[in-house]
Amino acid sequence: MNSTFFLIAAYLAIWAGIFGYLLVTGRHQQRLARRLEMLEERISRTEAGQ
Amino acid sequence: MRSAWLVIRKDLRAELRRPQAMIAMLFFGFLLLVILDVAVPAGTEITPETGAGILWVAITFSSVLGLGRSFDREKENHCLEGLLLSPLSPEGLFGAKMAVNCIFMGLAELAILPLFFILYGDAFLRSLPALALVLLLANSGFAATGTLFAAITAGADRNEALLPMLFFPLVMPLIAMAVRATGMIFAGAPLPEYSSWLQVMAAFTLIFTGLGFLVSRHIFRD
Amino acid sequence: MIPRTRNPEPVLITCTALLFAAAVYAVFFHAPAERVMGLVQKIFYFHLSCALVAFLSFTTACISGVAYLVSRDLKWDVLGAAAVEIGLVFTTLVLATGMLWGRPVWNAWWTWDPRLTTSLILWFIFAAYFILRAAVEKRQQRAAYCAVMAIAGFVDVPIVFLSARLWRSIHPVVIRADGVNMAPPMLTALLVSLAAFAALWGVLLRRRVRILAMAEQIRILEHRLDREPAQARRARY
Amino acid sequence: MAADDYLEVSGLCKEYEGCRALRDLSFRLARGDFLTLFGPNGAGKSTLLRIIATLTAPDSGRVRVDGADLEDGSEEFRKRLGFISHHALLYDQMSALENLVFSASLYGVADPGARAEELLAQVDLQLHRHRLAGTFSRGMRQRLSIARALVNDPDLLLLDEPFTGLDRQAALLLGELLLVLKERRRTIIMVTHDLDRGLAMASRVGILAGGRLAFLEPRHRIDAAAFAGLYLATINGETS
Repeated sequence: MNSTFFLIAAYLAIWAGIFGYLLVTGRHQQRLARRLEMLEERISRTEAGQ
Repeated sequence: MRSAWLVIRKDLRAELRRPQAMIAMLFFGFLLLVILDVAVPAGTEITPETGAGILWVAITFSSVLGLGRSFDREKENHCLEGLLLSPLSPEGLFGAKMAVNCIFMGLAELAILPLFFILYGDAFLRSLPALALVLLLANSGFAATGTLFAAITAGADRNEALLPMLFFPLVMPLIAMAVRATGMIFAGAPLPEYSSWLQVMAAFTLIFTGLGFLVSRHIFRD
Repeated sequence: MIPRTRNPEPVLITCTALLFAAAVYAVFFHAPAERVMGLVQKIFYFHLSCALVAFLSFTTACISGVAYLVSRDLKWDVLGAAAVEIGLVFTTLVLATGMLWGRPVWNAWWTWDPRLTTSLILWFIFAAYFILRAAVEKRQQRAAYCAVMAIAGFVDVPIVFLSARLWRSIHPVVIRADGVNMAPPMLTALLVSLAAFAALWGVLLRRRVRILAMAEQIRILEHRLDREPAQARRARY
Repeated sequence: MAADDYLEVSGLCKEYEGCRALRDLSFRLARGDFLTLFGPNGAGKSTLLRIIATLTAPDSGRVRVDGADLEDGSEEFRKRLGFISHHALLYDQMSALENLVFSASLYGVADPGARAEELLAQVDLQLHRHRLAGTFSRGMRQRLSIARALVNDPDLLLLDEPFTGLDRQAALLLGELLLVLKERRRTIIMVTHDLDRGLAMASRVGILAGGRLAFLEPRHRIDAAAFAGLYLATINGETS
């Protein structure tokens, strides 16, 4: 029945949407966390250097 | 209230002297009416629904141009701060600008309607009084939402296309209801038949006028 | 400081995953296929769940908009932005699944069904929210404008739905799938998937808020770094 | 709050994009005080004036004028407020007279027409009363914006670096008008870099640096000659 094709397509769409969003936000979070640590470390170095 | 009336008078006099908003609205309204004629199969008498659709597309797009200009004069030399410094309350300023927009849209429609009847057949002429009611409701709804988001766009950096992007999705229901009601009016339906549409339009106008007054204090003060 | 210890998140994620597994089981194995439409009706469970998440998000955005205007505390702005983003993602899913479901049942990709039309217009409104967010620099002004947009968007929903329903009343009323009364197993499948998506929403919102807060923290640190060397130099001379 | 306090600012804080423009700023002014505030750019001077003028909302802290808190509604206060800033606040498409009549009626002045004429005379612009403000030269615009700011004969006048960029005639005129207001015991806060002009008219002198009021003394306790050195020292001390 071709309607199962649409069922599968719909579920794929939902999984793709959810996991895609989780993946993107996860990677984004790691990138920001690394950048935050690097910045804090530079701040503490300049404050110590003063 | 009195100072709000002063702002209205000031805007009308300045517009009379240099009609920036009115020219844009009329020119664009006429242009659209002519261009939309393409959507009508040549030589056939248009149905009421199509006629209503064409009329409202022309009115909506010309209104957006007028709404976009509502704070232009205040942005020259930061005159908006001059108004905020005066005893005029932000709510009063919002009300004044909304009234000015209503007047401008009304005037533009006064000019667009005759051209519409010329181009698309004056069979719809007999429905003028009922049409006036729909126009009034739609104008106030557009003015409430449009003034609110024109104030926001005035605050954001120069971006011509920002207002239509914010304005159209929100007024979509108002346009749909106006087109539906006008279609029925053109088809000669009596008032009770399309009164539910008018009620929804009235609800929209009340809600967004209220919202505009409530948040104006936050929008004008940074 | 941003609590970067991630202990609560894995627990939340595993619990959401479990709920999802239960939901998939309930939908595919527990609930019977619907007589009229057959298997394709199973899209409905997750379609409605996505709609629930979108609705939860836009309600949160509206509430945090009002809270920001009252308290002027930027944390509400961060919450609002996170909520709107999630709402937009799930509204897209609602539209996608709606069309995929409509195609076999009504052999048309798009029917002006009041709920779908409402989702579509909502999608435009909250896409415009992000366009507005990108157009304003000053944080406090941007927060106030976005708060107003979120409130206006949310307030518009009942009117959009009402007008879409009125708009349709001319067309012959098509039998609507969910109007069919739900067999008990179907209902449990629906409830489980709703719960799973609500849990997912919680996880996504928490994560998005932390990310936006981190980004803000980075901006402040960078700002201080730009000024730091100048003052350090002057003090030495 | 002492009986004769006209303006009381307490605990004002304001943060823009991560940097703190005002840090817990507090001071009091009696009626008729002329406070001059000096300070480097970005010290929060303009922010302070904009908060008092209710144009900007502070993050925290309060401003009380004549015993009334501005947060509970400032319409009465704004009736008695004057603000001269870098912006002319004039409508280019309206004539000088129309601009003044509009402002006068906005402030509820008894006879706007007469008041406008009187102000035009004071700023020596009667000949150009019907010319559009947009066609005015720089000097004439400055004089017209000074007239506009004084249209409601304000009790409290805020000036944000008023003398920068003024031509000779406008500067002389502004000096005279400020003296007149001082004699009428009006309260004035002037923010400026112009050390000698600022010291000449002030009854109290303050230095704002890094969002804090680093120095605030009555004028008679300040030695004008030594003030320049004191000013530089305070600024360097404050912001390191």
